[in-house]
Amino acid sequence: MRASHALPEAPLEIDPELSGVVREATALRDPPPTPARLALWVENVTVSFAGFKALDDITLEIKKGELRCIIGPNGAGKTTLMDVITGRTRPTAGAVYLETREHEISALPEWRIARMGVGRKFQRPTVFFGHTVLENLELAQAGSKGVFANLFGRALSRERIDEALQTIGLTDLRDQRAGVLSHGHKQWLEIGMLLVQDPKVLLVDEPVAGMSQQEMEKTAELLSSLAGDRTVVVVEHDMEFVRRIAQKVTVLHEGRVLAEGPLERMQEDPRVIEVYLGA
Amino acid sequence: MDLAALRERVRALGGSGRSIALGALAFGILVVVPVLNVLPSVDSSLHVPDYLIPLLGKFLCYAILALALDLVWGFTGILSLGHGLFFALGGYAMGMHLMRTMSGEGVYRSDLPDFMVFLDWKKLPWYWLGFDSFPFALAMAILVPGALALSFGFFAFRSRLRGVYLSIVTQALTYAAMLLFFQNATGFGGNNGLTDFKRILGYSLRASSTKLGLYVATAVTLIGTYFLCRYVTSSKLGRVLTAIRDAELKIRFCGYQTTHYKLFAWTVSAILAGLAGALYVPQVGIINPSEMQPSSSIEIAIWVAVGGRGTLVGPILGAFLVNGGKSWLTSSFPSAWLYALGVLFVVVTLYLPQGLVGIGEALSARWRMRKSA
Amino acid sequence: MLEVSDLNQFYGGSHILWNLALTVPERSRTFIIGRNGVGKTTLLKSIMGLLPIRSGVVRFAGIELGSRPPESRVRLGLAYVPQGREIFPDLDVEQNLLIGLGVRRLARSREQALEYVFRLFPALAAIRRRRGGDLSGGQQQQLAFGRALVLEPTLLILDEPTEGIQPNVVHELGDTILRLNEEEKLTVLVVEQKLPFARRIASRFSILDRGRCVASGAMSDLDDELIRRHLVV
Amino acid sequence: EKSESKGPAASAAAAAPSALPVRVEKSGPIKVGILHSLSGTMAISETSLKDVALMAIEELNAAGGVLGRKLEPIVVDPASNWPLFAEKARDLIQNQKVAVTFGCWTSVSRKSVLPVFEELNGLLFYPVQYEGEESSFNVFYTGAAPNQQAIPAVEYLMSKEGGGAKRVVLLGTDYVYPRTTNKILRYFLHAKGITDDDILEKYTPFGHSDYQTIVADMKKFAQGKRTAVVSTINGDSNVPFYKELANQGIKAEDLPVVAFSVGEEELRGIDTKPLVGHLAAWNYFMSIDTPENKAFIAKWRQYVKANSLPGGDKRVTNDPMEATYIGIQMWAHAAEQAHSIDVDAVRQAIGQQKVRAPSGFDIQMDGANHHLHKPVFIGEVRADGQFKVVWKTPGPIRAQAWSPFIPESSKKVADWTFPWACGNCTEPKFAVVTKELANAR
Amino acid sequence: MGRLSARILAATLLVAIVFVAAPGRAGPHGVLEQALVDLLSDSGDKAEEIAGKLADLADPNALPALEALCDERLRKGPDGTLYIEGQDRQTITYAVTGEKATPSADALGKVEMSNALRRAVLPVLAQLRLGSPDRQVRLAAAEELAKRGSNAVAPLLRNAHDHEKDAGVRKALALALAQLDLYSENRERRLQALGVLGELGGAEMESELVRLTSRGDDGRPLEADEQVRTAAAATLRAIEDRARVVGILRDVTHGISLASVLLFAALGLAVTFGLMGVINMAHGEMLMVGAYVTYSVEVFFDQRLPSFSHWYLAAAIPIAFAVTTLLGILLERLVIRHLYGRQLETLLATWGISLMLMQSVRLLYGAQNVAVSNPPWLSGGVELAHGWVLTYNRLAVVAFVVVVATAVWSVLRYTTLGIKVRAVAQNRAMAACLGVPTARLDAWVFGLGSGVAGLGGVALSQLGNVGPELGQTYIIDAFMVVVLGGVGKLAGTVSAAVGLGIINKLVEPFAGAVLGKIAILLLIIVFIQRRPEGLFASKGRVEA
Ligand SMILES: Nc1ncnc2c1ncn2[C@@H]1O[C@H](COP(=O)(O)OP(=O)(O)OP(=O)(O)O)[C@@H](O)[C@H]1O
Ligand SMILES: Nc1ncnc2c1ncn2[C@@H]1O[C@H](COP(=O)(O)OP(=O)(O)OP(=O)(O)O)[C@@H](O)[C@H]1O
Ligand SMILES: [Mg+2]
Ligand SMILES: [Mg+2]
Repeated sequence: MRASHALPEAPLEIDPELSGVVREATALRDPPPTPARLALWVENVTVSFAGFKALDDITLEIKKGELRCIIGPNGAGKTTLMDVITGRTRPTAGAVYLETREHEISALPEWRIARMGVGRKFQRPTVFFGHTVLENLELAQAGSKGVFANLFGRALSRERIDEALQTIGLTDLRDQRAGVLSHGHKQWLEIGMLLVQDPKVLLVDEPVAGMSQQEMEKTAELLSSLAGDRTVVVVEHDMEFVRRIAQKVTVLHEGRVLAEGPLERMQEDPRVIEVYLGA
Repeated sequence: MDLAALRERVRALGGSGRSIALGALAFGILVVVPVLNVLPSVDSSLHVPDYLIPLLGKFLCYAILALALDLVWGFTGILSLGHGLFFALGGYAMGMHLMRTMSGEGVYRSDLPDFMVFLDWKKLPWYWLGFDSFPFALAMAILVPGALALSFGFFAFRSRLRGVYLSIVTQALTYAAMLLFFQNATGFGGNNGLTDFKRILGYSLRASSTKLGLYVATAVTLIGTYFLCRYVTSSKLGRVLTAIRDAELKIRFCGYQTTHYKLFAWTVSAILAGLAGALYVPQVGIINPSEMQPSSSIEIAIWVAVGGRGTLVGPILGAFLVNGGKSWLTSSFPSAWLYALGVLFVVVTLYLPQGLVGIGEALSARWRMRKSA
Repeated sequence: MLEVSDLNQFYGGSHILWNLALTVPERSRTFIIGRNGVGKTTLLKSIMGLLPIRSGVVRFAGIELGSRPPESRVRLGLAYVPQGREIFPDLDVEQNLLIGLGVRRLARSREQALEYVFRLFPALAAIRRRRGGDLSGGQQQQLAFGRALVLEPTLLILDEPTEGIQPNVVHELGDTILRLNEEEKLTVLVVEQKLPFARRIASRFSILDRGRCVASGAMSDLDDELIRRHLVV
Repeated sequence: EKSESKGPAASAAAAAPSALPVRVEKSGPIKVGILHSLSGTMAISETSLKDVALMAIEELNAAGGVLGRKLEPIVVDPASNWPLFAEKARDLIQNQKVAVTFGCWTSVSRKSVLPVFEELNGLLFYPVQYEGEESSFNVFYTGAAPNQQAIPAVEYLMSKEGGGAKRVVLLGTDYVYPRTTNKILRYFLHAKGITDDDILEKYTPFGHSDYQTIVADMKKFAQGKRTAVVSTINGDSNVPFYKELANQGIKAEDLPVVAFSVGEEELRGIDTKPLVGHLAAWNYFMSIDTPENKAFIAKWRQYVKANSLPGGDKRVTNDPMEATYIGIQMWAHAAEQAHSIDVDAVRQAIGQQKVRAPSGFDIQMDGANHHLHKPVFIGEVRADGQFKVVWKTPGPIRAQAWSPFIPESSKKVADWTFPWACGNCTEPKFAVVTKELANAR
Repeated sequence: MGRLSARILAATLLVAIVFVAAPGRAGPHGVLEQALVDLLSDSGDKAEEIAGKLADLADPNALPALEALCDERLRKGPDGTLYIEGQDRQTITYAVTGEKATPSADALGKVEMSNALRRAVLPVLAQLRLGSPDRQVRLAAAEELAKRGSNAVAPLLRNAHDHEKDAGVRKALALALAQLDLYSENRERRLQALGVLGELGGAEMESELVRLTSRGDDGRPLEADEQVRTAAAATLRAIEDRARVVGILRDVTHGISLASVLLFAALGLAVTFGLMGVINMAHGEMLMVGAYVTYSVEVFFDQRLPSFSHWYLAAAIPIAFAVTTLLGILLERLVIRHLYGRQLETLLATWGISLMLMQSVRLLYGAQNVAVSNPPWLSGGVELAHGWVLTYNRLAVVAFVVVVATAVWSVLRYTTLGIKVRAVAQNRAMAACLGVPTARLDAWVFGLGSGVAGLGGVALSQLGNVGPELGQTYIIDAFMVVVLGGVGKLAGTVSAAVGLGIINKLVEPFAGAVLGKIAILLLIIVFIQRRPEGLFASKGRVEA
């Protein structure tokens, strides 16, 4: 029965109802040799909502281990881009690849993409209100996510979790119900969940919103340290923060890539100044 | 062993105080009642009269049913308004068996059930075959609701049906089934349903010993169900279920295939409901489509809500209180009982947000305070 | 304008605000700063009447607010931009804006109000028919701000207003606050974590730490010592 | 004291008076169970049966009770919930230890309590017309069997003064009573030479409230030949049905509708002016002009006033109420004659009982098949919500528990007297025994 | 002296006159009265032939008597003499002579009508009325004779038809005539009749036409005449075609009517549940209360204002609205308000409330249904085509629901009320922070919803039964409609109701009521599978 799909040892096969899409997607472009070192790339993705194009034929390549900042005006499409990558929004056109051309993920369900190693922090902090900080982390923790595995499975070891608690500084709030945390703490908790989930690609949407200067700095360090063996994509409006972490910056505007390059260049770029940074 | 694991254990036990209370309750249901029914002389004040046994048995069935619903509603956030259907299906499976075992004793002295003779059906319809055997019937009582739930749930959850929309669909389902079963042509005895059973496993249903046996069987099942639900909800799976209830999207981003989880809870719940139905029929002696009425499914939700949603004791208490109240009031205040029941519901919602278990929690909290002070 | 004296606030058992005192002078731009979870939002909620205060006094323009419901406080001239926007997802941008219209029975007509907001946030004008829930974070933030201004308040309460807004708009937002404060004699009470912004806009500051107001004064008096002591994690 | 029937050998014969003898108190008031739904869908019909039962008991008590002991009514509310019926029945017999129970309306409720009464050897008086095909040792049926209501009604419709119908619409709510009755009627109509294509059989779900299509279809079907409608529509659905009928301009003289579940009580809920001329077949009508009936109605009116029952002077009497009333009196007589309220004794004694019924006839209980001999009346609806009797049987006719028109049941005999002692046998139970006895000698 | 004798003379004269005037059984009217008396005394089986006699007399004097008989104004004296009680229920006249008579109404026995009698009398009456100056009367008469004409009346009809001016009546007469001529020996007539039937006829003669066109067991056609056969076939086809079209139209109108009922059942709920999010199980009881208010108003009118009793509905509408609105506000204030943010608990509380409301009604009005009659102006209907009747009460309900729905819609659309309610439902605290007086608003809106439900009750009381269970019969459908349409979408509710209604009625004719209902339910299930947020889903970003 379908439930068995959820068993841990079950291979990453595709939902029957989706396989068609995938096959066709892979058939279309008979693979040119997979560009090595690429963790993730987006090809001519368009997302339109009732005529309005949130993403407009956007193409984007992110190398393994890279730490990429995406900036851009409000409504430029940054979050939508992340929605597309994580399978929350289906692109109207285009494709998204994870590591190899074989993994066209734009049509996969969220949970499968997540299992393939894509983790995400939402723009507005989202945690499990009913559960304690600890349980939130446990739920996010890497490990088998199948029904029966979790029915009979033993509790996993807690080092990583305690470690994470340390990092996000919520150790003494570990038994608080997440619902009652303050905004900033929720932000941290979600970052923590991202850590324990241990993904290959981290998509982080506005991590430092509502954080103080020092916390911002701390977050910057954290993310930079993660980059390298993991790939990190950050969306942020806090230029200070961006300056601290950025290797390469992509500027989105009205669903298109306006400019791409090191931050300094971007900051000179008149168009960027015009639509985003301001005088 | 480390703190967290220990905390888990404690949560599983639901606090030692409560677990003692539970143990007592279980003991009372499973041992005390039967003993008091059998041992003391009929006139002694301790005697549990015979007519109470099937009654209590019925309540136990309702309790199982309530637990089943709570598993999907309280813990997974799926309010089913169609659990009456699964209950009834289980009931019919058992009813069909009981009908088959008394072939030749019906009013028409025929091998077929009376209503078939009357509709001058010459042979048993295919879906009645096999019900002569008790194991088969029991299996059906579990499989039919389970299979229905599985297939229905698969489509419903795959198309991301949630909240009231799901509730209404389940309601439509049971409603349609009721109309279908109403029809004589469907082959389940029309609205009279199946009744006038004679014996189960060869034991006369009239013998008080049989009744007691059924009662004990039900009690055991209830306790089993309780432990099953407790295991499920206190396992990590249980936590995922509650997470689905609170933030389904997020949990999917954590890599959980929520459809499978829901499907699991949903199917298990349906199976439990079916089991409850199967135990219910021989004790009340009739199964008919009225069990599938939308209103009776809503009532199940009412029991759960009264007792306390999202807890394991709550539904049991709720089922007992509401139905017990109903049985008592309809005899004692035949014309005013609806007021009493109505007031009960309103009061519970207003003053006991977490249902009856809320009282217990409040008390234990105060007790703890006093102890700490 | 607004006076809070020995305010105590609890969530269930836990004591969040401790005899907190705060004064917001007429036409001042008072900024509240403090680490995460020290109770800033809680304080604002208490002022708005979203949380019944356990003890203490909140006085606005001389009127004791006591246990008035939020709506009556709004009628007195308070307006609130909450943390996390709290946009009505199923209402479109325009409807979100119009909810507060006419609450205070002031001059502005429907058109004027909209026109006023859209002048401040041109981005919104383009998407006036879009569902609030569909907006991007920043768009929502702007909407929330505009929504509060429709009320034509005398005291505007902002909880981390710059959150998620693009830099140039943040800058304009600052200018707007200054202008409103100048021209329309609007008093503003802002919770803000971003010091640069605070430095640019604020006239006064108060620092919250573990539910107490530990320091306050003119913005110029905010020195690194204070910051180190109360803001560094 | 516990049941002797343990293990597989347990005999489940319907007529086992042995099973669990319930000990009825020997002194003090005699408890009488009243098992009618006071809430839920059936309350609409059953409530007044509860009332009339209480009235009858009050009357008996006023006359000194039974065997010099007062009767104490035990009213319970099974709330139109069938399993609850069974539960309440058990409660009444085993817990309250009632001597007799009056109750039930729907067949399913009766079927639900039947096993309980047989198991505990209780005594039930069932006051409503029903589909027959049943005869229980522990039940006395004071309502009409099909041959005491349905068959005569259809005969009348086919007669000259009845309109000489050549076509029949069988319209009912989709449950057992209508299905069964219509089945019997179909056999009957065949016997009368009406072919299947002159019979239209239609069913609606419970609580159906939209009869536009059906009435239109009836109209269409009625074209060309004299047609009559036999309605077994149940309870609440009647009002929308008749409203639709009236407004679509169907006149009784063109397309008469005869109903088996519509009496004075139901007409109270309908505006009858447009329905004048439609028919109902019962064993009693409130409009029957006999001194007994006058007295009965007066008593009822008085009782309603005295207890200020809801509805006040709008309250009416109807057939099931009369049946209840007869049943209670009959039981009382039997008990008096048997000098006991013991179930078996009363059952023995009740065979010969006669009661002068409000309908003006001497109604007798058939000791053999436990049904009443009843007269049949056919009435046309009058503008005032009463019925004008247009036809009646010369005298009471015997009930046929098993319809002779249904092949399987035509062979069956319901006879609880020796040597049959069986409700559904094709040969006497004790014939064998007697033969053996004969041989032995 | 002379004066005295004069007076005596006068007196005797007077007496004499009276004597002469007093009609005995003998005299010109004897036969007629005898026939009437026979007719009435007859048990029913000979009624028709007696009536036949009566018809043969064709005595116009019989007319008033028969008319009186039909609306039960005919009275019978102890000596068997027949009198007529005037419309005013005051004047008494002799049945046959029409002269004033002395005895008072209550001294005379009623003459009760019965179907047998009606069947016998109506055709006679119709014959006599064929000559009536009133168009309506002639039309009715013609239609009556079409139903129950005997060959005897054929000449009469033909005569009337030839002299008839009014087109409508001519048609009716022609039709009636055709039905008789179809059986005549005269082939021309038959063909003519077939022509007429093909043009105007409905299903009346279908069976006869079928007979004409079909073959017997011996394989030979039942109708010898070739020409007639073909004509009959054509006619039959024409009639059937007409019937098919009419059938569809009829089903659609039925569907619309059913839709109006569903909509009325759901409208209030669309407000209390759809907009406010209260799972309002007591909604059905609001309908019920509305219906019972209607009943009470009717009773009041019948007792206190009998002269206006036909207009009780006009009064019932506002009163029902007021009562249910207040009841709603009361509930909101006492119970619901404590449950905001705990949506599911509202299910429990309102369920309890509904139980109490039902029982209250039982105790107040009794468990039995109560009769709410259609006022005369809502009774009956128009027959647009053969077998296609639009009944006035249903037309009225459709109109009423349109009015109410538009009213509700425009209130929500053109005042800020609509968005305010939705804002409160979506985020109570924030709405308060924007100055929305949440508490008062909730009360009013819940009141509104209940009030609309009350109006629904008024409407339903005109179609169905009024009893304590009324609410229960509609609540399920109500929820289905609201949810199917998409919670919080008034337009959705409307279209769901219309859709369900019409589909239901299109399915019913061949699936039957029961299977039809099942089909509808399955349809709903499948449909919601396809559109998990209802018809008018507001799709967009889902909150994480
Ligand atoms: N479901 C939807 N329907 C219509 N428009 C949408 C929908 N979802 C997003 N949009 C629009 O698409 C654009 C991109 O939104 P997105 O959230 O990606 O912006 P963003 O770059 O994240 O902005 P911000 O920096 O403020 O978060 C916005 O204009 C938003 O209004
Ligand atoms: N509903 C609640 N129940 C219990 N405790 C709460 C609740 N809401 C907040 N708290 C606690 O109150 C404290 C203050 O919360 P608050 O939101 O005011 O902090 P804050 O100063 O706004 O932090 P941030 O800068 O992150 O927004 C936090 O420790 C939080 O855990
Ligand atoms: Mg964004
Ligand atoms: Mg905050």
